[in-house]
Amino acid sequence: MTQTAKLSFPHPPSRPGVTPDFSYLKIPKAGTLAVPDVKMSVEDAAPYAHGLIRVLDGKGKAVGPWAKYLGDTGSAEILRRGLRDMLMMRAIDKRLQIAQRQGKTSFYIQCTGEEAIGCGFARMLSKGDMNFPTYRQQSLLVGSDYPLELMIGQVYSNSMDPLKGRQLPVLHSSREYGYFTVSGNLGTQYVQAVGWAMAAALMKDDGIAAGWIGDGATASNDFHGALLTASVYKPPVILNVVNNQWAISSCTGFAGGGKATYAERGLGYGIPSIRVDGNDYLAVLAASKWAIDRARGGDGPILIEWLTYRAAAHSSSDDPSVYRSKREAAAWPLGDPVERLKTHLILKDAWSQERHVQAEAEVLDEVRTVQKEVESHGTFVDPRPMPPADILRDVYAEMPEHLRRQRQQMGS
Amino acid sequence: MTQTAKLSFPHPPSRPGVTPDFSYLKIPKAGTLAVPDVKMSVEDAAPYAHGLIRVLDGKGKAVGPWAKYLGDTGSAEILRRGLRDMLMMRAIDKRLQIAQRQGKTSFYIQCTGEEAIGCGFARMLSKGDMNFPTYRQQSLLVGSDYPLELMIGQVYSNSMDPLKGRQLPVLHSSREYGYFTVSGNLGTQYVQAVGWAMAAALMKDDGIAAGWIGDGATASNDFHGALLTASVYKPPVILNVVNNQWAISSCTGFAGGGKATYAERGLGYGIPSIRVDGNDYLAVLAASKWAIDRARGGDGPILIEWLTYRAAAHSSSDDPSVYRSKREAAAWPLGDPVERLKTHLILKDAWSQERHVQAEAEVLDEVRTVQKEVESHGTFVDPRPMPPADILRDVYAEMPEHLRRQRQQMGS
Amino acid sequence: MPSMTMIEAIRSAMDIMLERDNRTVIYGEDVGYFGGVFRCTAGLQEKYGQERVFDTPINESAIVGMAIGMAAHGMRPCVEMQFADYMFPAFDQISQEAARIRHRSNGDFTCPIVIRMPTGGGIFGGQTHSQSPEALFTHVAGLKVVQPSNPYDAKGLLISAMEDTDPVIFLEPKRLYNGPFGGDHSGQAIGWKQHPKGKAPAGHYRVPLGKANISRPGNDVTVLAYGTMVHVAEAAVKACGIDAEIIDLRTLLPLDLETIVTSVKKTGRCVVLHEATRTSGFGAELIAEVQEACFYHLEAPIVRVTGWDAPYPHAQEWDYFPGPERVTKALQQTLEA
Amino acid sequence: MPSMTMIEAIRSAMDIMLERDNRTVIYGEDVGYFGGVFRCTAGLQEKYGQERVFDTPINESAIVGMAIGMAAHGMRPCVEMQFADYMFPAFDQISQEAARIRHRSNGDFTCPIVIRMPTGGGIFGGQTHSQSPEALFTHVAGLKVVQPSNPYDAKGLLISAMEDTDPVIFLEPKRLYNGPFGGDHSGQAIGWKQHPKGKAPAGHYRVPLGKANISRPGNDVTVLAYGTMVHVAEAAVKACGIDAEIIDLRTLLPLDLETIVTSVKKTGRCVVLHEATRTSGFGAELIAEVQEACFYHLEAPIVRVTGWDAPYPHAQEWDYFPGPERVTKALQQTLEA
Ligand SMILES: Cc1ncc(C[n+]2csc(CCOP(=O)(O)OP(=O)(O)O)c2C)c(N)n1
Ligand SMILES: Cc1ncc(C[n+]2csc(CCOP(=O)(O)OP(=O)(O)O)c2C)c(N)n1
Ligand SMILES: [Mg+2]
Ligand SMILES: [Mg+2]
Repeated sequence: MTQTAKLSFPHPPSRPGVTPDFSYLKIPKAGTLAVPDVKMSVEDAAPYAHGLIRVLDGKGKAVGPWAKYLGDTGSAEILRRGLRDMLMMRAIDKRLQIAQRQGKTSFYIQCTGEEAIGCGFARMLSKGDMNFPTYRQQSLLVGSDYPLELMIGQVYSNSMDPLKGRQLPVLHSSREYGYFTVSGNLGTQYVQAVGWAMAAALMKDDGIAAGWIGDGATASNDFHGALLTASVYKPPVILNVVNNQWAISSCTGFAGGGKATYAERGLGYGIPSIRVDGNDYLAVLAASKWAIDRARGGDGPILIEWLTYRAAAHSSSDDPSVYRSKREAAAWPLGDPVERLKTHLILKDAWSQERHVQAEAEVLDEVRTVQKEVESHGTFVDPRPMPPADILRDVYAEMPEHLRRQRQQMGS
Repeated sequence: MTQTAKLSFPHPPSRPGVTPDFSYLKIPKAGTLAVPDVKMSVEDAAPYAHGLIRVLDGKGKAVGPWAKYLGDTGSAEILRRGLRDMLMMRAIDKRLQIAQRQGKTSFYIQCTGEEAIGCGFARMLSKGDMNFPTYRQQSLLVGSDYPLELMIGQVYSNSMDPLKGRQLPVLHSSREYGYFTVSGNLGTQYVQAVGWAMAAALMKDDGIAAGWIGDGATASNDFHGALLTASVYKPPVILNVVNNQWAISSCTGFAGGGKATYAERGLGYGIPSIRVDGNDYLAVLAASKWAIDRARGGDGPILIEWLTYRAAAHSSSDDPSVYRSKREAAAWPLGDPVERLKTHLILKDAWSQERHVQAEAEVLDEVRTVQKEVESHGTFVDPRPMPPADILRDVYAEMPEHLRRQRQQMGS
Repeated sequence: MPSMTMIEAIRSAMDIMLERDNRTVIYGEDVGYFGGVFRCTAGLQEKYGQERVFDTPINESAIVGMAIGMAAHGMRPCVEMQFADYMFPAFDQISQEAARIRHRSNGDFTCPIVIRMPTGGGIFGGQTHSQSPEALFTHVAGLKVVQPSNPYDAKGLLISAMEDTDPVIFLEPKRLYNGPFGGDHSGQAIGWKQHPKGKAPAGHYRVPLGKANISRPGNDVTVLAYGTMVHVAEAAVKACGIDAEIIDLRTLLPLDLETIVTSVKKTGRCVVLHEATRTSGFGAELIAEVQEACFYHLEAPIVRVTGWDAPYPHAQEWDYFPGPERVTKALQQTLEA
Repeated sequence: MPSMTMIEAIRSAMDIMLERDNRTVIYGEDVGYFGGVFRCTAGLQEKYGQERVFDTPINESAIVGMAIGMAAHGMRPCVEMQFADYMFPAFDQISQEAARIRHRSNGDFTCPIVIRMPTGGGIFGGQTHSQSPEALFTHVAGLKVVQPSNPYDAKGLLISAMEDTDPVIFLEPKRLYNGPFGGDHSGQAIGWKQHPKGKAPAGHYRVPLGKANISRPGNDVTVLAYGTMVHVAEAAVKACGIDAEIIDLRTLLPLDLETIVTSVKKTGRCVVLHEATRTSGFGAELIAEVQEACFYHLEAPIVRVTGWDAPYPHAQEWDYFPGPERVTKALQQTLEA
């Protein structure tokens, strides 16, 4: 036999100057999947792991069993709030990205195109539940009514920052709002979510945990540790994979995406797994409600792959035009979450183009006002010194002798 | 909703005094699975990942398509050599376990019950292929005709030890015999096997790599890293999972076994995966041949789950009667590999009880003779000092200044 | 006071904390039903049930990762790494996560976990059952690092660690589990029954973190040691008759520098011992601090007696181990300098 | 000689080795098509193809694990950790595997790999884009640890590392990528074009591993530094006019102790600098060795100027960084002692 082994390298949907090709994704029609029992076993999960839960069809109509399942949760009122959440998220991203460009902060990360996921999921959670987010899940905070001044303060690292400027912008933390302190290291928090959920079960406190991870970071070790321990102990945890097709410049193929779905990865661990159109706010609400009910009800862990697209740059340090076509976002087959929800509400006569434009202006105004107030406490172009000794606080509950000596050396 | 989330804990097949129950394992009949094309895709692999490739039926007859596939490889001559390999392995284990009990070495690990896997797999490999074994794959060395005095010398850590006593007994190393230096850390070498296979493809040298891991160690991080990178780059690597039901005192359920098979774990990564009766020497030969042909032919990685049973203690430091019924091995539904092959050969009129007894005596004698010779170079009860400075050799290619200073301090 | 081996003392600490504080959970590889490969948790699952004491998959990173999540929620996990050598996959969770949760969240979340691990050589375990990685932990701000040298301290320190609200690395010198060990590997091991520190109260008590213990007062030279090396130092000093002051550090981070400095200022000489490899071992940190604080009192260079800069060998274990002869030589050299 | 930034110098070394030795492969996260988040590998995939230069999944442990397998087979992988902060998941593969393959197989297998990683602060990266983990590597026997401070050295050292047959950790001070940096973060960054070491031969040359460089000769005090801190030391010395001898270590393991000892015996005083946290940092090792070798020549305690024992903060980056004022103060203190 002659050796024909050759290495294979994943291909992205596009490179600069190349027409985007998303044909590796099979997009089923909206409304085709039934709503399974919340007790769904892994054996019954295959169609949900290969398929895609979708509610909004191409025209913006809510169709199929998951639309019905939503019931009151799909009311115009709730959906308008959802739309407002997403507009708010987009306004925050826009304003803070500009602030970064103006040198007012060091760094920013937008979640453009992915707003529906966090905004919708958070609305289905209860007080006491805990998210273990990545840097791109700030939409969970918006969907939890996290005070805008804290959210913006964190990004400016000034005296309004609840984290005292210790963390990189967007690495928020809020126990009260169910947002675990975000790590800069990818993957690590996925298994911490499992631990939190185990504690919730052991302490019988009625809470659940939600782990969050990007498609790229599913490659990290702790993704495996999380799926494995969740499958062994079956705590009330929802393991979310936000598959936005890119990890900085690497396409999702480098995390094994494109061959099997990420939801199928879950099946291999014996974890029931579903795949959801993450750009469809109604699908997000429906699937979140179902999964959260399931987890809270004691039916064990579940994995949700959210199919979406990272429309913006990876971060303020990134320029995606160097590695992908500028036309990719437009070619993305699941569209834009804001546009799709807006179309649906207009179709339902519960919204209008005029009200939309007005709402956009309103949220932008709200953000701008808070931003101004926060900026008055200092920005990177107008920094207000903080006492250096703050660096040494909270390293331990009580400051040990050697840190006291260091504080002295600081002269403070 | 009231909280009903409760943690789940895996159950072993037995505990001391409890009747063993292997009903979590569905054992299909021998001969039921077809031999797929070596180019089998992951979509077609499901029956092989859920099912079990078996050749020998309950009476010891070779049945079904995989028996036919074996062809000349299933000749009486080859099978008799296989039986001899397994007897040899068992004799080595027996003698060295006794030597450990006599204090002649510090530690030993037997592979009783799992001999067919390594003995058979190695016979299908070619020169230049490389195994990345765990501590329990010494049967690969027997199946590669590794010199007995080296194998035993390593365990005695004396001047006959090719590794100069540096490594714990059974952590062999031999480039020539395709046995990568074994690590005491679980899992690490699985992904190294992927790297070796990538090099083989890049250097176009016609070789393949075989990673080995225990069921318990599939829980380790590098299991994930290996499956993922194998699925991304598709190098000629065979990822073997030796599922022997136990990891020291923990049942395979703690590694997620029992829910999905380990082979199904592979499917979740898009890797074609098969499950094989590891106590059936003919099935081992057939599946190894098929998988090795496939890998060498350039059709990418494959995962093999070998279903077997750890009949002996975990190691010489372990006493399994504390955590499992003494009757478990007897209750194991796939029997004993030596007995099964012997029965088959006798059924075929290619072997007899007398020849078997004689062969057992012969190999025991061979081992005893070599063992004696090796022991004459020193044992733990009769140690021969080695120069302390040997400790500092091979830390680097050239000994740096600070190690020279330490050598001086040693006074040697 | 009942006699206890180190193993029994450690088990007793966990038993008491399981009893007193229902936030306590104990887990790790083979820790539950079996009671741990060194038997430190034997009987605890039977006594407290599977929800309090349980087995885990072989994934050290997940063991610590889960503990962080549990601790953030409000529990008090005390987890075992089967050997310190196997903590490396968890080093990311330990150093980048556990150590920083409090700081980076400005106290919004905390991480009260204890990570126990058998450390050091002496059982012919070769390079992956013998390592002493304490120096690595002491480089991580936010961790506490403890290493007891006897049952009394082990129990009291472990209780303190389990009551602490910061993450604590608890290193257990495996060579001491069943008896003190002065470095004479040829002779019989002496059991803890014969040792004064082999007795400990049956109930709850604390040995505070961050406080060293002068295990032998003396005037001529200060010996800094922890774990097994405390006993090696004692044996060496006893044999050679040098009037050394032996300080058992007990906690490496935060370090009880005061006790150390007071001693070195008195003796004017210092020898530092550890089993870990020499370069960038914790001995380096000790020397750096001592020479800075005691420069004008030092009459000789501070020397280190450590493991060699090589993987821990299997057969040549006792050529590697920094035994009493090497310690004695270093003491003499320091006194003659 | 052409001008080069640190990035260009590093890229040039890899380019040359890809050209000269077909066993060379280069890979890591975003290293292939994109050319690395710091652009160190820009253009190399285009030039040498996907089989020589490629992207990887986000799994640092697998990146190193694959390299070990490839290297054992006979290749020469040079891999990138996107930030030194992300090497922790790979620390097991680095310290327990790569470092020991040769020793434990008695030379039957070897592990010639280079692991590059950007290190240190200075870009407002917060606690996970600023760390300096060099001390951890120097505690591992079997590794070599290198950190250049300028383009000329970076290129020559990287070529030596890639030609070495042992595993080499190659730490790249990210603050120096685009220009030298003396600690004045308020001012304009000066490009490498203006710096004498910002020129390097276009072709192949080596700077040997294990040899320090006296970057500024002097008589009154020896400053031991590496990476960014070399420039901070130079700036401080220039400003305060002290006649310090600054030694740029270049290789931390194996250490060029001879050069250090010769200098300290001459000056009688020593200050040690690094950006990493203080406790158990590499400075401790330097002090331990220097005080032992130069005890009778020392006229003052050796002091360290380091990062504080806390996570690297985002906003207070420059309160954390051991800048020229702190260095100057330490020099003065040492001279006055
Ligand atoms: C352990 C670790 N390795 C590498 C990085 C650098 N890094 C930051 S984000 C990123 C890409 C992550 O992609 P993905 O998980 O898909 O999330 P997305 O950015 O698409 O939301 C990388 C490689 C990191 N933060 N942590
Ligand atoms: C990283 C790591 N963690 C823990 C151990 C301790 N240990 C050695 S063998 C073993 C059980 C492994 O079980 P399995 O993988 O099923 O292999 P088997 O012994 O059954 O062949 C454990 C936990 C180790 N060697 N390495
Ligand atoms: Mg992504
Ligand atoms: Mg097993």
